[in-house]
Amino acid sequence: MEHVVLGIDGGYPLLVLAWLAPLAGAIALWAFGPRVRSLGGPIGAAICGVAFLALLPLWNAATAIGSHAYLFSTHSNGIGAAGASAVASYSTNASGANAAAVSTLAGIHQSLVSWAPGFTFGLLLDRLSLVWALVITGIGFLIQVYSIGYMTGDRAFARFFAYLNFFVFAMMTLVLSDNFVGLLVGWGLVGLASYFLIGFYFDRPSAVKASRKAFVINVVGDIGILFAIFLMFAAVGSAGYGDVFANVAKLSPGMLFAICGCLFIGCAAKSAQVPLHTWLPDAMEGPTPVSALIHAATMVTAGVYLIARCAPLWNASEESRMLVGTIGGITALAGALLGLAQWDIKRILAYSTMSQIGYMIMGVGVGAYDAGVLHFLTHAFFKAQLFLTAGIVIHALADQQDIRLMGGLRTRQPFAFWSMTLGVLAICGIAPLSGFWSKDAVIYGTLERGYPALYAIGVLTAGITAFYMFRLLFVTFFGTYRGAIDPSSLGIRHPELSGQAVEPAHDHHEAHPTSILMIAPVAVLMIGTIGAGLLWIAGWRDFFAPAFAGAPEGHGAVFLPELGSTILVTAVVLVGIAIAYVRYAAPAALREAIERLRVETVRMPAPLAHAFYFDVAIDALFVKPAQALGRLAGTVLDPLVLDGAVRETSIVTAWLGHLARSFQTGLVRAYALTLVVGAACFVAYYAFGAVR
Amino acid sequence: MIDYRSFVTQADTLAILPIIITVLGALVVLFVDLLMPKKAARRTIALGIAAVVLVCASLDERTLYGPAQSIFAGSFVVSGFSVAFSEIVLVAALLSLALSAGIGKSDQVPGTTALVLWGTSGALLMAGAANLPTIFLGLELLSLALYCLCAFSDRPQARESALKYLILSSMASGFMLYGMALLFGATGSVALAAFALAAPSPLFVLGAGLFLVGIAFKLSLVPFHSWTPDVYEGAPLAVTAFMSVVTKAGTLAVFARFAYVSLPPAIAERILIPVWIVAAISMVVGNLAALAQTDMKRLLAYSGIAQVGYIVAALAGATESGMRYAIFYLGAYTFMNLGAFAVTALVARDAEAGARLPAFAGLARRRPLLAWAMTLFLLALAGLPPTAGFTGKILILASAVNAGYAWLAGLLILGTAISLYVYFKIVRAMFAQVDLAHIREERSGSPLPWIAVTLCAVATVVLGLYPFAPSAVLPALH
Amino acid sequence: MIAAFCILAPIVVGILLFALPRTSSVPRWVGVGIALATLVALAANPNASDATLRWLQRPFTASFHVGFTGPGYAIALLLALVTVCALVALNAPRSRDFTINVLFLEGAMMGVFLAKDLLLFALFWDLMLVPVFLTLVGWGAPHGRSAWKYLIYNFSGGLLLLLATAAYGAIYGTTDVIGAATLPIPAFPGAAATATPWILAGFAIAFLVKTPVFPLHTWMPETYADAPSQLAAVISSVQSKAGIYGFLVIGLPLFAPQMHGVAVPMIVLGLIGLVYGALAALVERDVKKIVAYSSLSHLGLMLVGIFSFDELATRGVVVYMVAHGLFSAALFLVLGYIEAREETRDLARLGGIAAINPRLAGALIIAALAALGLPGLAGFAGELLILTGSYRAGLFWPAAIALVPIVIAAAYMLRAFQGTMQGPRVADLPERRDLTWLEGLALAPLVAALAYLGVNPAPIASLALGAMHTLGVAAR
Amino acid sequence: MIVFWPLALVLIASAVFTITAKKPVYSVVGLLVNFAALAVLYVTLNAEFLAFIQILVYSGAILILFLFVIALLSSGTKAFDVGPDRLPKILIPGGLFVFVVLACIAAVTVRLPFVTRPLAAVGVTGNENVFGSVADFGTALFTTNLLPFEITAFVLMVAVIGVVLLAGDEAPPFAKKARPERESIVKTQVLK
Amino acid sequence: MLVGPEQYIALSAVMFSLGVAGVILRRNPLIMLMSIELMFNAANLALVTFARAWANNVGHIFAFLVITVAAAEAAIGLAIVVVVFRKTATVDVDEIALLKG
Repeated sequence: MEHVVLGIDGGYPLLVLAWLAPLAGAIALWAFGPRVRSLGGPIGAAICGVAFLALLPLWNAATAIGSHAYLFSTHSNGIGAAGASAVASYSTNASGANAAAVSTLAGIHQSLVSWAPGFTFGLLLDRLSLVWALVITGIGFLIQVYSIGYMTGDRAFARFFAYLNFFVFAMMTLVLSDNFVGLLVGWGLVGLASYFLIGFYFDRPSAVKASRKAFVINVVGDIGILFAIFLMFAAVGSAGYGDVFANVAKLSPGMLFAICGCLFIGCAAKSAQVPLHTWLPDAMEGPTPVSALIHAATMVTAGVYLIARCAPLWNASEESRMLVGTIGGITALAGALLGLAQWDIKRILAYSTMSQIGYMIMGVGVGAYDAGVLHFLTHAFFKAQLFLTAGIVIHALADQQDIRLMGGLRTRQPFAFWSMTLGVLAICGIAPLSGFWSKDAVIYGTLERGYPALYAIGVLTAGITAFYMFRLLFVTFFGTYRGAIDPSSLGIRHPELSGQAVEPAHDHHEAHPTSILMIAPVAVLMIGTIGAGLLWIAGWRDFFAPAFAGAPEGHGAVFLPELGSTILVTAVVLVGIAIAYVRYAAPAALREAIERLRVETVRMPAPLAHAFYFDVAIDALFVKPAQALGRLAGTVLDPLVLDGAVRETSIVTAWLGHLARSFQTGLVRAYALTLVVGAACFVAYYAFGAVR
Repeated sequence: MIDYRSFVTQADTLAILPIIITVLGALVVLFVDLLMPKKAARRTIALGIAAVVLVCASLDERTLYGPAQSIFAGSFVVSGFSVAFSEIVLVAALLSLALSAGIGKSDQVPGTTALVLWGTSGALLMAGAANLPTIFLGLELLSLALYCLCAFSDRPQARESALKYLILSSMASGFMLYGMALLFGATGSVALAAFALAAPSPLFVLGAGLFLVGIAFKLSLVPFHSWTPDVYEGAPLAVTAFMSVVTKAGTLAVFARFAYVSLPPAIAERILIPVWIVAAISMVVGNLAALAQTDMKRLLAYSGIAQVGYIVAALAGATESGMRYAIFYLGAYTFMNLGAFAVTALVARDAEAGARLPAFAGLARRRPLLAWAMTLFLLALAGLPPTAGFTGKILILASAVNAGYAWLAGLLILGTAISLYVYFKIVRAMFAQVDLAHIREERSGSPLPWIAVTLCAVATVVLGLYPFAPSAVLPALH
Repeated sequence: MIAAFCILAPIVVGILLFALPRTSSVPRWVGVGIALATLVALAANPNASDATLRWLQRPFTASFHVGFTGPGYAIALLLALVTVCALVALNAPRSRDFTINVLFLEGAMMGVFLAKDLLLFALFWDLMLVPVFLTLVGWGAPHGRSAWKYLIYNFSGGLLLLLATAAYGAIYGTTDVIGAATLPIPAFPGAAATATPWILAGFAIAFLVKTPVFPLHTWMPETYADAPSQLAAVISSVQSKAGIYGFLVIGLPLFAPQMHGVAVPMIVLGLIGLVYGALAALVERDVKKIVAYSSLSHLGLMLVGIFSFDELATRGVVVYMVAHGLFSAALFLVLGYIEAREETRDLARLGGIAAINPRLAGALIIAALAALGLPGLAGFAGELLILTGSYRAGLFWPAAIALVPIVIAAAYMLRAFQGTMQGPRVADLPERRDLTWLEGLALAPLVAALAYLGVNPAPIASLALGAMHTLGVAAR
Repeated sequence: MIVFWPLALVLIASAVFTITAKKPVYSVVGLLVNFAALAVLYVTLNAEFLAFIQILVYSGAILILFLFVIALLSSGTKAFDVGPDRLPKILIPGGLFVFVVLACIAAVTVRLPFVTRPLAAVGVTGNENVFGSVADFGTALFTTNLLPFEITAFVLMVAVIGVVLLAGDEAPPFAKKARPERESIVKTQVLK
Repeated sequence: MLVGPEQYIALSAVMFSLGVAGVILRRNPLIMLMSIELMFNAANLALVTFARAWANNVGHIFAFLVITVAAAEAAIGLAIVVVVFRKTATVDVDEIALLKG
């Protein structure tokens, strides 16, 4: 069997180091956390930094464009043969027509292990994974530095960094894998890291519940990918990227759609796409740095990575692009709408994350991979910055997360205010901040590729985004501080519904001064927030052109030029900002802020307040029936029916035993009688039956 | 003029030498007792002599192993087959005597020991009997000895069991005798070997049927089993142990010879089918009735009913190999059954009366070796490894399947399944967590049962696992 | 000879241990030593030659023939490892007697997995039930019914196995067939044609009960819950594999046509068990029963894998057998530690232990994650190979349905973990010491093996391959 | 052969009387008549020695033994039929049914072809060395049937020892007395 | 009417059946023993008849042996009845049922 490997096979110890160092850090910190105590944070951050640095020397090798793919003939029993690249037969002209698609995806490849024929594992670092790997380790490093300040004093300080390191390892596994199984391994492990971190404050029932929910929904996504692997393996006999992509032409359109659909189930769960998004807002139970790293910058964008990675599949399947683009658009809109209704600062950011990922998915879904990936990059910067800033605010306000109980923080926390303002502007897409470039590219990409409906959604969502992000900004930082007033006067009846913990967490429940360790990473992120978008005009598309070769191009005939589109979007965004200003920041609005917030709280439209009833529906459709069936099995079928049958059998047997004993009356004459009856039967048989 | 010497040659005498040893040994026991002073350890001496006698008989029996020889004008046949049964009988007698160190009060022991020896000789006669009078006399010799032995206890149950055994067994003897008369009438001969040559006639079939009724009674096959539980429970433990094996061994020998040698091939299968059926019923009913028993002797009686069903099932189809497996299983049964009796004797407060289930409670913690030995015997009875019971059952199953009696094999499995509860009830009692404070420890003074337990345990395992083929050891028929 | 050593050494040593005082802790360490010796002996001699001793010549030939079949070797390794782990941190009362039982169990189960003769297999099969029964009786809940249930179900199966073995021997003339290169020619071809399906039925029922498979499983939750955890670890991890192993090395090679004939009902049963176990685990309150029901689910998957007759799936089955053995042993051991500390297994009574016993929580979560098929641990590798193979073999719906319980598994495993370890502390739960070093030592090899096999299951998977060549399982 | 029918009548009548008599003594009398008639039948079948033995052993020894035991048990307490008949009544019709079946089968069987063959010729009863004579009997007994004959010795020995051990051992419950020399019993009996 | 072996056998069968009935119907162990004697005698009659039919005196020998055994059995049986009576002061077999179940 021929085995196609993407990338130039070889030994890359730095790559392995970058991959495994966080794992080693995680294990060490987990095992020896109680010993190292406060050193845990610096150690964790340092390891992450090492991983980041280890990647840099690989830049040239990973981005070198090879005009070739490597084909290995492996023994069909395949044990370890793929690793032994020396025996490979080499070909520059692989598999005919698909060679072009494959050959452009060059990078570096490190072989690892083989399970069975078709299941061989290795690391692949090409442009796509390089971008992700750098973001993961880089932002991971920054956020760990931030966390040293944020988590100071927490009892499980070292364990927190163990989890973060583990997450980085898992995410690296996900993006560096050269096959779908390895990807799935990473996919599951990041889910696990996410589970640990969401449930970090595990004595809080809401955190426990949220972590379980996140994990289970992510497993739903996992089995989507699993099924896609079945399909691919049955079709091409391998789960390696190279093998699958080289054989795209052999797959029927229906099969392609099925594969893409199943893969997308995974994306939807991981990247919080409708209808599998419900875990993301709940995931804000985790510490804020976690939300920044995992639930904003990196993990949730794994779906984007997967689709970008599988560009050859999507390129070949029009229906899949339609499906993914549509879901992405719906998610973008739904996230934005739900963002309108939130009061918890982190939940607002969570819904905005969902919305922005919707954009990315829409982008990569319709084939605008470069735009989608750029939006991932810029979003990683500005959303991480937003979260970290929110963290600073929360930290300073003794873990208060309800923006109704904030207000007027502009003067009290100037750094936070400016940082937040910058982030909000970026996410709204105000030129020339990073969000402007990427979002614009995505929105226009849909139009370019012939999806006007998605375009419309994109534009509308941009406006809504501007509104609710500025609402967040205005309510939090403008006006007067409301932290001291009675929550009920703001209409807050059930604090837990607002996202605020009933029993706020732990031992660091007091106002903290903002440490330099928390400010510095935010400052670094600001650079990206401001400047990352410029990559779009600095050769971004060319950089990725080899990776996304064969992507559907624009139809040409577009009724709106790019500049016109930009102006339109900017106008809509400005309208959104204006409405927000009028409602929340205009002097008149500020005067009656408390009353306004109360009314808004009480009169919140029910569908929004209940997040479009997704939770209710999932509960009623899946959870409740499963529990009912389980109860049926565990309390009725097992003890009564199945076991009952056995019990009846034993009862009948015992009864038969008593019956047999009842003939044993102790009366010798009765015994004689049974003897004679037996003899009579014998005699009757022998007299009449035995001989005819 | 008849030369009477030609009817009692040296060969004849040598061939029945084990029986002569046994019979005369009983007389020696009695006479030595006469010569003893009053205070002497009469119990020990009697048992010692009996043991020597039985061992001598057993050793002598081994010399007879070889091709079949017919002696006493065809009354008796000595062959490997008869030797196998005889050895089982002798071993069983030896072990039984060891169980409770003599039967009855100490001044009765010489007499009862003599009776045991005579009963043994009756079974030895049955093992080699080749004509109807010899069968009948051997059977009666055994039975008469057992009637008496059953009554040697002050417990009213023992007396009752003797009376019941007497009445029912005599009645069964009557049936058997009448069957013998009809067989004689149908063939004009009393020699088993001559029957097969006769033309099949209804009279023969009916005679065979009545004969088999007697056989089934002695084997205690359902529905001819009803005497078994009562007699086993009532009789002194050693007697129960003795009769549980010796009666079965002797009767099986007779049955096997009858089934294999004397039936005209044309009708053999039809004549024997009822026996297989009652064997099948025995396997099931015996185990069913044992389910709720708490008295060990009674439980083992029911278990014996089922076990003998298994043994008879081995003979189904009257294949030559089946015969060997039946002998093998009988040998295995001897050890596992007597082992269980021996443990019961050791556990019991009154070794003669036997023990009930509560006496076994917590045995694993009080006397672990005894408990494990008992577990071994019970596993063997249940047909589980690593015991002879397991191997024996496999052989029987294979033989039944081979002979085309798969339904018997199936019922055997059914019966065994039921029996698991019976045997594991005891295992459970021994190993369960109990409050040991409530249990009064009873230790019997005599080391003899311990010897029996050890011998039986070793034999049970070795017979099951020793890598020999029963076919290589057990002889051909006749 | 290595195989014979692994079977006999634990049994002989077990018998010798009776000589030691009842309350001493020496027997336990002797037990650990001998189990370790078997482990080393196995690991050091993967290619040891068979040992044979003639047993029966008639009615069929049978031998004391022991040696390694591929899957058997894998499970024997697992067994030795799990036995070591179970004994290292033994906390049952009367440890000498318990150790003896566990050693008997190890020896008997070694016999099951190393026997290369059907009759010997049947012998050990029945034998391995006895120590379990004794332990359930002696260490389970007083007056509990679990021992009876275990006995009735498993011995009924064992007896059918016995009958089937005898019938096989009677018809084919030999039972020395496990792992044999060539199959015996039936002595009675006519009888063979009629009887062979029935013989398979006998074997299959025994295997199904032992595994167990719906609807023959109801003995299992109670047995596992009632058994002392060390025993539950051994039987859930190793004994439950006997049925699957039987299908693999007896069913597939000896009864290939008949196995194909019953594939559909078997797959359906496996799937029902798969879903049923998962659903039942979702609402169960007894943590040990949750694991028990999860076993039902996982074993159903193995059944599906076997009856897909696919090479990849067969590899997956072997990997998953080992993986399941590792994580269920780890789970039961940890749950045992919890039960020993808190004296309850009820989820409603437990909670928040992680706050004071973080190491215990860590141990439980690793085991639970392996059980729920976390990618990167061995369970996932097995599941993936089985399902991929099954799907490739054309079992579309089974593969699709089998995915659902993976989600449910995540839910119930986390429910069990969080219910015991997380959430607010239960007020009246006593504070106990955290995982001790010994307990950690008991778990460490299991976890390490899970992680290693999760990354690289090829060594185990290739054992299935070796078996398949000798067993003549054509890759479709 | 005309004597057969009256004898058969006597035989059956006496047997019925034996099993139905109220008192055991009457049964003994019935049995006596039965045995006597049987002895005569033996003579009609050329078994003169057996007829003699029949009278001697059965009538002379066994029945006397019965009478002794009846006498022993009837002294002082009521021994026979003291309680209610515990055998369920429905079983008695069953028993009768069985009996009828047995009788019928016996009747049917003996009508089958075998017995219609003519009897083998034998000599006249009473002569020496002819079928049924003492000499004929003795020759057969001491030659071809020597082994069974020898066994009877032990059968009787068992009976003697057994009865002695059983009966001589203890006093009846209503006349309990300690007997000082229990060990002498075996001695005396064996010496007899 | 000619008298052949058939009539003798029929007579013996009837006697045998009467013996069986006696065992079942009577509660007095002595009469039960007597009934058993009837059965033995019936068998003896059959033996003697067949001996005559075949002109083979082994039937006589057999009958003789049976008589011997019957004597021994009667002796032992009566002894057992006596010892039972000593223990329980009754010999009504319906009253002697300690052992059952």
